[in-house]
Order: sequence, then C-alpha cells, then structure tokens
Amino acid sequence: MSLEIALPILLPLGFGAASLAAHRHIALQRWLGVAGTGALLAAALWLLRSVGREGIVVMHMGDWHAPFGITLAADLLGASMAVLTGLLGLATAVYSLASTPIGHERYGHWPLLHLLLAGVTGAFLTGDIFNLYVWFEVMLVASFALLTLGGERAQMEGAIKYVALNLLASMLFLSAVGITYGLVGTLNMADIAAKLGEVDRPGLVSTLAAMYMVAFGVKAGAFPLFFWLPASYHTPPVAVSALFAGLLSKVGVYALYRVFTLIFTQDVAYTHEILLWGAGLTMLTGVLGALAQTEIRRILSFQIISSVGFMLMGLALFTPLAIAGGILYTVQDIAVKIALFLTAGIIFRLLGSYRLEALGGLYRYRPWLGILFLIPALSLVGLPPMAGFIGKLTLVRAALEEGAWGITFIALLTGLLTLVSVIRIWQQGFWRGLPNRVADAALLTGERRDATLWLMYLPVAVLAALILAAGVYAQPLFALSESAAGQLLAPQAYIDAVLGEGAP
Amino acid sequence: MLVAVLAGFILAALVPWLQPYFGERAGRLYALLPAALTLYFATFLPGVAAGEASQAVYPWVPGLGLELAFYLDGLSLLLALLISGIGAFVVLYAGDYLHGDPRQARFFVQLLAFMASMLGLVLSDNLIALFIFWELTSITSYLLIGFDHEDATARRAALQGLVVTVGGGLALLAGLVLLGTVAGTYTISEIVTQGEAIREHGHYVPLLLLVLLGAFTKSAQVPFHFWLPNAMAAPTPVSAYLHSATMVKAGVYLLARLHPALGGTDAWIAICSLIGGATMVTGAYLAVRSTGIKWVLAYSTVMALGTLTMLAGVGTEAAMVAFVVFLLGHSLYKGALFLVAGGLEHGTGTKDLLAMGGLRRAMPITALLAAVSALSLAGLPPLFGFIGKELMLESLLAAPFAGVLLTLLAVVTALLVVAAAGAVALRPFFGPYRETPEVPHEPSNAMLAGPAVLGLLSLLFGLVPGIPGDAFVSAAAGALSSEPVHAHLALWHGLTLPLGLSALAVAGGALLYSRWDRARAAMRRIDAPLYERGPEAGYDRLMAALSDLARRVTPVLQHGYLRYYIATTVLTLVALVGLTLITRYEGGLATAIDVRFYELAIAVLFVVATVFACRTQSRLGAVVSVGVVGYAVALFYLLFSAPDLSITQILVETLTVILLVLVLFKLPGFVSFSSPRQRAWDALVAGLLGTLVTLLLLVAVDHQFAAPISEYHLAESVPLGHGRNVVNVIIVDYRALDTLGEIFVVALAAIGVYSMIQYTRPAREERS
Amino acid sequence: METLMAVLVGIAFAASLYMMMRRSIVKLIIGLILLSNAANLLFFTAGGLTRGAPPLIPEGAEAPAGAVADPLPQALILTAIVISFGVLAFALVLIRKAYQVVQADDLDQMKGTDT
Amino acid sequence: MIRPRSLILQTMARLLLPLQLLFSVFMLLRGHDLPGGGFIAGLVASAGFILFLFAFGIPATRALLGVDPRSVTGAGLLLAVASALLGLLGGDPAFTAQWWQPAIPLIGTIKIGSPIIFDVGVYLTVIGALLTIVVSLAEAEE
Repeated sequence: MSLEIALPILLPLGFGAASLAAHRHIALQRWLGVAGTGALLAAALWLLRSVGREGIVVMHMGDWHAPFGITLAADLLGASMAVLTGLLGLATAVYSLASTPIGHERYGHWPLLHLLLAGVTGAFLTGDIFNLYVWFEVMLVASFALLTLGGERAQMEGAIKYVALNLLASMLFLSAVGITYGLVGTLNMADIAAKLGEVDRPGLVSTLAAMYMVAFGVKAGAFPLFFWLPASYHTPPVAVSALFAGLLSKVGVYALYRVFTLIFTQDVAYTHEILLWGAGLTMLTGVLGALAQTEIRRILSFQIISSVGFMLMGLALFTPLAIAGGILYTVQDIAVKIALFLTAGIIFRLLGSYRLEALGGLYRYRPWLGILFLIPALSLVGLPPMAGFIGKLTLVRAALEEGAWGITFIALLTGLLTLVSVIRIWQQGFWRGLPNRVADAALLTGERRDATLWLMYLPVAVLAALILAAGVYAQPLFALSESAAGQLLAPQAYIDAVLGEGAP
Repeated sequence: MLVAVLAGFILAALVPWLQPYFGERAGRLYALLPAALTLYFATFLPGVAAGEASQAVYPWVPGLGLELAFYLDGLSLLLALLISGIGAFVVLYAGDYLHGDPRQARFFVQLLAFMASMLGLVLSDNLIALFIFWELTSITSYLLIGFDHEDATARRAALQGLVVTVGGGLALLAGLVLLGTVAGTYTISEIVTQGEAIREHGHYVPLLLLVLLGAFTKSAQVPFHFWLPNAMAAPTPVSAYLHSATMVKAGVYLLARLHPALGGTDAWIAICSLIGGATMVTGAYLAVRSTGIKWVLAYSTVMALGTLTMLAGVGTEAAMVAFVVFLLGHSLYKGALFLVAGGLEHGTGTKDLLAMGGLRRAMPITALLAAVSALSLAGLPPLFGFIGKELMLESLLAAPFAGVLLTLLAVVTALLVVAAAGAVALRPFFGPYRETPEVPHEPSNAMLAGPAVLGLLSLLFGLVPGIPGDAFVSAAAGALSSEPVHAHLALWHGLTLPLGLSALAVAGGALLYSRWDRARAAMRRIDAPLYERGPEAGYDRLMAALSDLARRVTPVLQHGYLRYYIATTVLTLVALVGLTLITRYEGGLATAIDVRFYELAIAVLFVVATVFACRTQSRLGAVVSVGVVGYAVALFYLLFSAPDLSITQILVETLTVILLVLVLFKLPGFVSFSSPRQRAWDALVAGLLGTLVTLLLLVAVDHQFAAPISEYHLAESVPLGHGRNVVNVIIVDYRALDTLGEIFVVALAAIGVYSMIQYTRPAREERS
Repeated sequence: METLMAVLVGIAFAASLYMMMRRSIVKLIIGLILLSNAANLLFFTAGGLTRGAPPLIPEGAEAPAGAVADPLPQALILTAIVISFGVLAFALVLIRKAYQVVQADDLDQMKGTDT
Repeated sequence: MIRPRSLILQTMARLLLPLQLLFSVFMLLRGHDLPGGGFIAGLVASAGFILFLFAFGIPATRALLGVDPRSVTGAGLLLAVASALLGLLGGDPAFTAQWWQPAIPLIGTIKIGSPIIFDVGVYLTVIGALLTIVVSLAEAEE
C-alpha cells in the first residue's frame, strides 16, 4: 500500500472539484489554491522519498492487479517530475494571488489550475497507456480553458491552432493505443513492453513507434510539429503562460522518454536516430525563432522549443550519461522557463509592456530583479554556475563520448544563439535607460507602491535560488538524474515492479 | 585554498549589505581581502621556488568528473599573485575613482566576483572547474564592461565581448571534454603527464583546434582581437584589471598550462606562432594608429597577448622563460599605465591624447609614474620590460619554425611599441599646455598607490632580475615544459644580436614618434579599406546576417496558416510512419472480405454522408450529414456487439447536433475560400493520410501477438466486480481511474465554455 | 469485414483532414467531429469485430456463455467518446467566440499571434 | 433557436421531464448489469432538462433546477473522488470497491458499492456539465 503515489493525482482532483463547488467564494478558492498546490508538493516529495528508498512505487488502482486494472507506477523520473509539478504549481498559485485578474478568478482560474496539475501528475505517474491518454486530455482541456480565459482576440486566434493541432495529436495517440491493443491485447505499459519484447518483428514495432513519436512529438513541441506552441503560449495571463511553459511540453517529452526507454528499444539504431535528427532541428529552429522575436514572451516561447531539442538529444543518444543529462536538463529547464515567464510578468507589471522597444531602466531601479532574471537566463544559455550548465555539460560530454560530432556542434551553436537571443532582453529591458515613451513608470521608480508585488517576487526568488543552488551544489541533482537514467535503461526492474516478480 | 578562491565570491555577496555601513570608505575595506590573499599566496613562494606544488581536492560532481581541485605551481602562483596583488590596488583605486557614484556597490560586487573567478581559473586543476571559472570571468567582465549600461556604446562593447568569448568558450568546452575523454581524466596535473598519448590520439587535431579557438577568442588573438579595445567602455579600474593581469591572460595561461599536453606538434607550433606573431604586429600597429589613451594601451595589450601566444607556440625552453618574464613584465607596466590613464582621465576629463599636453606641471607624479611604466613597455633598460623583450628576441632567433620571420615581426613590433609608449608617456605631459575639460589635478593617493608600487616593481625587477628569477620564473617556466628549467635573468647579456636589434627598434621607434602625427595620417589613408572589411565589420555583418536569417526562416515555418500546420504535421506522420512501414515491415495485410448485406448498406451510407459533409455548401446539410455519419457509427457499434457504445454514440451525436445548430447558425454560411488547386492539394494530403491509416489498420488486424487481458475481465466480472455488464464494470471498477479523468474532462470543458461565453474581459482590467 | 472497416476508417480520416484544412472555422469544426469518430472507429476495428455477442453475462451465470465481444476496447472507446464530446463542445464554443471577436469565418485572418 | 415556445412543446416537456428523470435513474442503477450507466443516464436526464429549457426558457429552467449547474458538477466530481478515497480509508488502494448488501424490507437484498456511488458521481457531473454548457449557450443566444 503506497498512498503517496495516489495522492499527487487525487489531491489536485479533489481540490479542483472543491474549488469548482466553491465557485462563488473567491477568497476560499485562493486559500484552496495555495493549500492544494502546497499539499501536492508535499505529497510528491513524500513519493520521491519513497521511490528513493524503496525503488519503484506501485499502486494497483481498485486492487486489480496489473495488467488488468490501471496501475500507477512511479520511478525516479516520474516522481521527480511530480515534485516539480508541485513546486511550480505552488509557485504559480502564489504568483496568481497577485497577478491574476479578478475576473479570471471568478470564471474558473483556480479549479482549472488544480485540474491542469492533476492532468500533469496523472501523466507522470500512470503506468497505463490508455490512462496516459486520459490524463493528456485532462491536461489539454484544462489548458484550453485557461488559454481562452479572458476571451481576447489574440487568445482566440492562438487557441484555435492550439486546439486543432493538439486534438489531431490526441487522435493519433488514441489510434496508436488502439493498434497497440490490437497487437498485444494489453494496455499496461510494462505489460506492453514485456509482450512486445517477445515479438520479433522490428519493422512492425518501429512503425508503431513512429506513430507514438509523431503524437508525442506534437505534444512536446518538437520540429516540425511545434507550430501550436509559439502561436498560443504568449496569449494568456503570464502566470498561465508560465505554467504552460514549465510543464505542458515537458509532459510530451516525458512520454517520449517513457515509451522510448521502456517499450520501443528493439531497433534503437533506427528510432533513436530519427529522434536525434529531430532533436538537432528542434534546437536550431527554436532558437532561430527566438532570434526573430521582439517581445519577451515570444522570445521565451521559441526558447521552449529549442530546449525541447536538448531534452530529446539526451533520449536520442541513449547512453546512461546522455539520458541522465537529458533528465537533468529537463528538470532545471522546467524551473528556468517558469522563472523567466514569471519575471516577464513582473516586468509587465512595472512597465506595462512585453515589447523590448518599450522597456528600459529596469537594472537601474530594480537591480534585484535583474539578478532574478539573470540566474534563469544564464541557466537557459547553459552558463555556469547555473543548473543549466551542468545539464548541457552532461549532454555534450555524452555526445562526444559517442562521437556524435554533429549534434554536439548544433548544441553548442544553439547555446551561443540562445545567449544572443536572451541577452537582448537584458540589454534592452534592463540595461538601457528608461525610454521616453513609457507611459507610466511610477511603479518602477518606486513613486507608487504596490502592496502585492512581493507575492510575484517571492516565487521567482525561490526558483532562482533553486536554480543557482542546483548548479553550485550540483551533486544531488546529478546523482538523482543518474539514478533515474539507470532505472530507465534497466526497464526489467520497472516491469517486475509493476507486474510482480517473475512476470512474463 | 578553497577559502582563498571562495572568499572573493563571499565578499561580493556581502557587498550589498556592507556598502550602506561603510559608504565611501568601503573600497578601502574590500581591498584588504586581495591584499590578504596576496600575502597568503606569497607564503607559497619558498616552496614553489624549491619546485614543490600544492594540491587540494574537494569533490563536487564526481559522476561528471567535476571536482574543485586546486594546484599551485610556479605558473599558477605567478598569476595568483598578479591577480590578488594588482586586484588590491585596483579595488583601492576604484573606491576613489567612483567617488560618489551610487552604483559603487554594484561595481564592487562584480569586480570582486571577477577577481575570485580569475583566481579560480588559474588555480583549478580540473578541466571542467577551469572552464566554469573561465565562463564566470566572461560573465562578470560582461557586466563590468557594460557598467555604464545606459550608454549604447558600452552595451554594444559588452555584448561583443560576451559573444566572442562565450562563443569561443563553447568551442573550448567541447575541446576540454574531448581532452578529458581522450586522457581518461579531467585532472590537469595528470593530463600534462600523458602528452605523448594525447598527441598521438586520433582526436588530437580537432581537440587542439577547439581549445585554441577558446584560448584565442579569450586572449583577443587576430581575428578576434577587436572586442578588447572596444571593452575600453569599461570604467578604468576594470580595464586595468581586465587587461593587465587577468581575463585576457586566461587564454595564454591556458596555452601555457596545456603546453606539456598538447604542445610541440607541428600544428601547435605553426598555429600558435603564426597567429601570435600576426596578433603581435597588428596590436602594435593599431596602438600607434590610435589617439585615445586607453585605446593605445588596449592595442599594446593585444600586442603583448600575441607575443605570449607566439612564445607558447615556439615552445623552447628559452621561449618559456621569455613567456614568463614577458607576462610578468607586461602585467606590471600595463596595470600601472591603465591606472595612470584613469588618473589622467579623472584629472582632465578627456581620454584623447591629442587633447592633452604640458600636463607635467599640473600632474608631476602622474607624469613620473607614466614615464617609468612606459619605459618598461618600450622595452628600455633598466626596466623589467627590457629583459622580457631581450629574452623574447633571443628565443625567436633560435625558434625551430619560421624563426627569421618571427624575429622580423618582433623587431617591427618593438619599433612600433616604442612609438606607442612615447605617445602615452610623453605626449600628455610635454609640449605646449592645452586646455582640458577639467582643470588638471593629481589624483588621490589611493589612486596613485597602484601605479607607484607597480612601477617600482618594474624598476626593481629590472635592476635586480634575480629576485623574480629565483622566486618563481624558473618554477613557472618549468610548469610549461615537461622538464625543470633554470632561468638566469640578467640585465646585461653582452653585445649580442638581440641587443643590436633592440637598439635598432628603439632608434626607429623614436624616429616614428617624432613623426607620429604624419605617420597616423598615412596609416589611416592606407588601411581605411581594411577597416570596412576587417574582423569587426565581419562580426557586425555576422550578427546582422543572423538576425536576418532568423527573420527569414521563422516566418517560413511559423507562418500562421493553420492548414499548412496541419498539413506539415500529417505529412511528417506519413513520412515517418509510412516510410517505416514500407521500408521495414515484412508481412501481409488482412484481406479477408466477409461482409453482410446490411453492413455494406451502412458502409455506403457512411461513405456517402462523409463525402457529402465535405462537399456540401449548406450548413444544414453539413450538420445533418455529420449526424448521419455519427448514427452510422452507432449502428456499427450495435451490429458488432457494443450496445453501450451505441447508446452513448446516439445520445452524444444528438447532443452534438443540437450544439452545432445552436452555434452554427450564429456563424456565416459556408464560403469556399480556397482555389480548386488548393483543394486538390489538400485532397492529396488527406488521401495520403487516409491510405496510411487504412494500411496501418490492415496490418494491425492481421497480427495478434498475445491474448487480450479482457479474458480476465470477463471471468471476474460477476464474482469480483458484482456486475453483469462487463463494459460498465470496466468503466466504474476495473478502470475507474479513466472514468474519473473523463468526467473531469467534461467538467473542464463546461468551465471553459461557461467562461468563454459569460466572461469577456474588459480591456486593460487590472486587479485592484 | 475488418478490411472494409479499414477502408471506411481511412476515408473518414481523409475526409476529416480535408475539412480541417479548409480556411473556414466552421468546416474546421466539422473536420474535428469527423476525426474523433474516425479515431474511435479505428480503435474499435483494431480491437477486433464480433457480431451479435455483447459482453453481458446472463442472470445467474458466472461467466458469459460462449465467445463474446472484447469488452475492453468498448469501455475505452466509451471513455474516448465522452472525452471527445467534451473537447468538441469546447471547440465549438471556441470558434463561435473567435468569430465574435475576429468578425470573420476565415482562418487566414487569424494569424496575428504567429508573426 | 429558443423562440418557438409552442404549447405542444411545453406540454411535452412538462410530461417528459419526470419520465426522463425516472428513466435516467433506472438506466443509472441497471448500468452495472445491463447497458446503461452513469454517463448514459446523465445524458438522458440532461436531455429532459434541455427539452424543458427549449420549452420554457432560461429563468424557468433555473428556477426548476434550484442550484447552479456548476455546483452540481462540483458535487458530482467530489462524490466521484470521495468514492475513490473510500478504498484508501480501508487501507486498500484507491478505487478498491467496497460492497454492502443490506436487506431492505419489501424490496429485498440490494447491493450498494463504491462503484455505484462512483457512477452516481459520473451521473451528476454529466448533468451539471451539460447543463452548464447548454444554459450558457442558450443565454448567449438571447
């Protein structure tokens, strides 16, 4: 009995339902928002501790033993991702207290927030491929609703692309699950892995693998399937953008990591080669997109894509060090992206714009904000002493050990171009003097006070501190990633844990 | 040793809290730290002179081969002393230079962090740790160069320096990781012992090129030299620090450090000596050509860096000794000259040499200090710079590769440098007095302390070269080669060829200085076209091309047309899945046709309704045909034993039609926007997907590798599930979690619909 | 029958995709509805087709008499139908709202967020 | 769309609503053994309300419902989550079915289990969600 694996899913579901039931009481919903995300973080930490001590934690829902019911299974990767979900949920919830317009709160911001998190943790912790589809949809519909909350034109335009392309991907995923069931008559991922492992038909299995690759590739925002992401991520309120940026595409990446380490490992030379090409092209197109933008949130949206390339690079190289690097990179990137978006929100609060041309004077008046921006920005570029450097170093080392010169070159080049693209925010927004056209800089210069601003600073400061700490004192995170990679590359342990010792 | 490195970072972190307490006097307080560090490192001198090396290892990320390993031998001690020693004066100086500036705290944070990074760099015995400190110096110097950040020039210069050094740094990272992989260890002191194995490894050439690229960008070698003079935008203490002792020396330090591991091959010798030589001449030429005092100094730094690179390339024992002596000499005089330049700027309000003149009366001490250090720069006896230059010439004459050419370059350089030194030391102080924006005055004692001590050392070491010689020159040079070195430094070597060449250079230089104004004009006429196509223009063009490329490529991909997004996604699917299926699948397709008449009838209905839905121009027609498709699907469900599905499908389809009717009639009627050609293309893409799906399904139904798990569900539904409708038992019991997710989806959709309809956000509503 | 069904599913996928690639948002929604039906039908076919034997267990019996249809795909498709319904209801209202704020049915006028 | 409030429609709706609600409860309860279940039942019940809505308009429907459909959705979801938690209370995994078979006079033995409670949660959620959607759409049309 491992209660801790069910809680990260059931808690946000429960809090979401309660917030919905309390739709008239905004103050109550706010409390539920912070308490619920806090509880989620606590439960996820508990889960991570259990996984760290006892290995893979499993719960057979409804007491139906695998593969007959739905089994939740958490390895280090799943549990760590759940912890991050909790952390970012809490960060966003606190930030939302100060930043979300009251109307958004009245029309469902809080229940949507909880349910989005529930979908994300569900996806991270389920051991069942169809159940994964269900959590994808929970997450997706919650994100649809959050994306459109507010009803502005840009939101609608972005949402149409987001909805259409994600729905297409969902249907591909569903079709792939159907074909999988037709072939092996089971849905439990460990059971699928065990049964496909006995099938000696690499061509057929690779075909199936390609279907999952495309479906999850859309969700992850990989080249050339990412279009929905830059079209929509910059349109909702910044707390929501931050949550999307931090978590949503990572669920797609996680799903790729899961199926391409557990299930589709028969023809690695073929499938992972495709992934490697995808990784390189994703990095380059993402960073070029970022270079073409002049608005903070759009720059960051394209950077999400470029980062996904690095995560895929780890998976594609498929060595213990590479996967560890990919996981490490993913973990820090989640915190980095959300911190950057939240910082962008503070900038917006201070200056009323996201457009680089309308910014300035931030470093003069808000040096601490500058530091809070620089820490995640440098981590994004992969410069020491931030956590992103450790991730990039691990990936580069893994690639060079494999003799993968091409991807190393692309990764390093992308690093440089990333620097050029994010440093522009610094040069223009922070270093440049206050431009004349700023309508109202009273808040920036401190002539006007804002009593809730600290609620926006607090989560950013905590995240920045974590990113810095994880870079300077890198051993715990590296060891965690290494162990998580070890688990992924030894799938038999996962299969045994889910199906029981001596399972087929 | 860890404490020594970290102390700077810790103090930097404390500055924001210390500054309010100590205010204007804070600089003097902070200077105590580097001063203490200098003393601390000085305690290692006897041991190092005796050939010992100190080591300290602290684990960091063992799995990555990353540890905080420190190694103190002659070379690192020399640099550590320079960094902390000059650092103390610079910090002291900065407190007065930035007198009354509200950004003082910020400046000290950055400066101290920079100093600590630099110390970490030269002390690291681990390649990765070295790289970390290397990048930290790039970041902190970026912040320092851009200190006057509201000035566009400063921002541009800072960015340029950052991009060039970080870009090179990335190459270096790859090179170092490759080196670590080849050597099997990241510990530098172990790597340098296995030079032979590394040089014979197949990856030697790429890793050498990558490491050199990193070192050359950092040390401003041609063609990356342009960022360094532009970095003059920094406040003077920074320039002094960056250019004299530190950041730019990081590159040549790395060359020296890795020389035993990588050096000595033809590639190494050729690349380093030629690039170094070219940089040396270029730097000297540009120094003479410039009129801003800091620019002259910056280009002469480029010259020095080129010289050092060249000496590292030559790689003989004599060259190594020359390397160490030249490095030390340069740090002393260049640090002093930058501080003098800062004093001049501070005292007169201008940086332009041509605007100054006759200042010796108003600023006699400054004039004296400038003269001492400039003599060392010019390489005149009895200053330490002279010894370095003589050793260099001597070693070049004996160089194994292109010795004549290098010697020639060195003599030309020496000539040019004499003229440049004259421009710095004579021009502002002699000749007719000129009005300057501020009434000239001597800088404060804190600002004079640095140049005074450094100038004194230049003189002392020149007169008694045995002091540095015995203390660390031998030890430092020994670290560069694999064998112990015994350096004997002397002012007088007798009447040798180098001395003759020096004399020639000095005479030529003096002549050039006397015709300086005319020479500059001639230079400008000659090299104007070069400027338009030089490396800096190349950098600008590259950055512009990059933006241009991004702006061109991105709209091609992210163009905003949903239909092409969908088409791209589908074509990707068809390509990946279809090609995999065609090229790799071996097996048959299900072809058994066993169809009942009524099934065929429903199938026909399904197809007709589907096609009609696509072709109709009427909304109502479309709604009805979509409904018919849905009901046909429900009939299939019913025929193939799925009553629950059938009922659900009928109810859902009915509701969908109701919603469609509610919504669609608010919208305009169907319009065909697309051209026939567009439609044909779309139909082709759609047809490809349809074919792929059909093929996939035919393959799938032809294979069943395992019995479905639902046998268990059927068997246990009544005994354990207490229900006879197995589908329902699955939904509410076996797989209740799916259903829980499902109802949350429905609820979420309801929330979304509700908010979209009911809530329109008033423009610019802000939370009160 | 599986062969015929595979062809039908292919046609449905092609038709839905064709509709999704129209410029009109109204046609987009028709395409999405067709798509979800097509995917469900694909799942149904891949799970195996059985005529006239629903997975119900007669009163008093412990197990079904004889071979019955596989209940698991049915349960999954049921879930998928409901999920698709929720999503489509949302999408439907989304295009309505989009039409309201953009005042056009043309997707080509809704690309302001990309470039 | 909601204009034509014909007498026939109104009469039909008035008659059909109780029947449909009754039928929906029937479908809900028999779902475990025969085709039906919470979702189908929820759809049937919603259809009754939707018909009523078309016949009598929004205010009358709201008055009939008495509660905001969003609250019904929330309650249904909470019930479903609670039934999942029942298993956890007993020390079993979440969703573990708990069955009781009390004998009730006149009716006989009936079986009540957490899966059925769960199905009721589904039922309520579906009604709440559908009515939320349809009522808001209808409101927007007016």
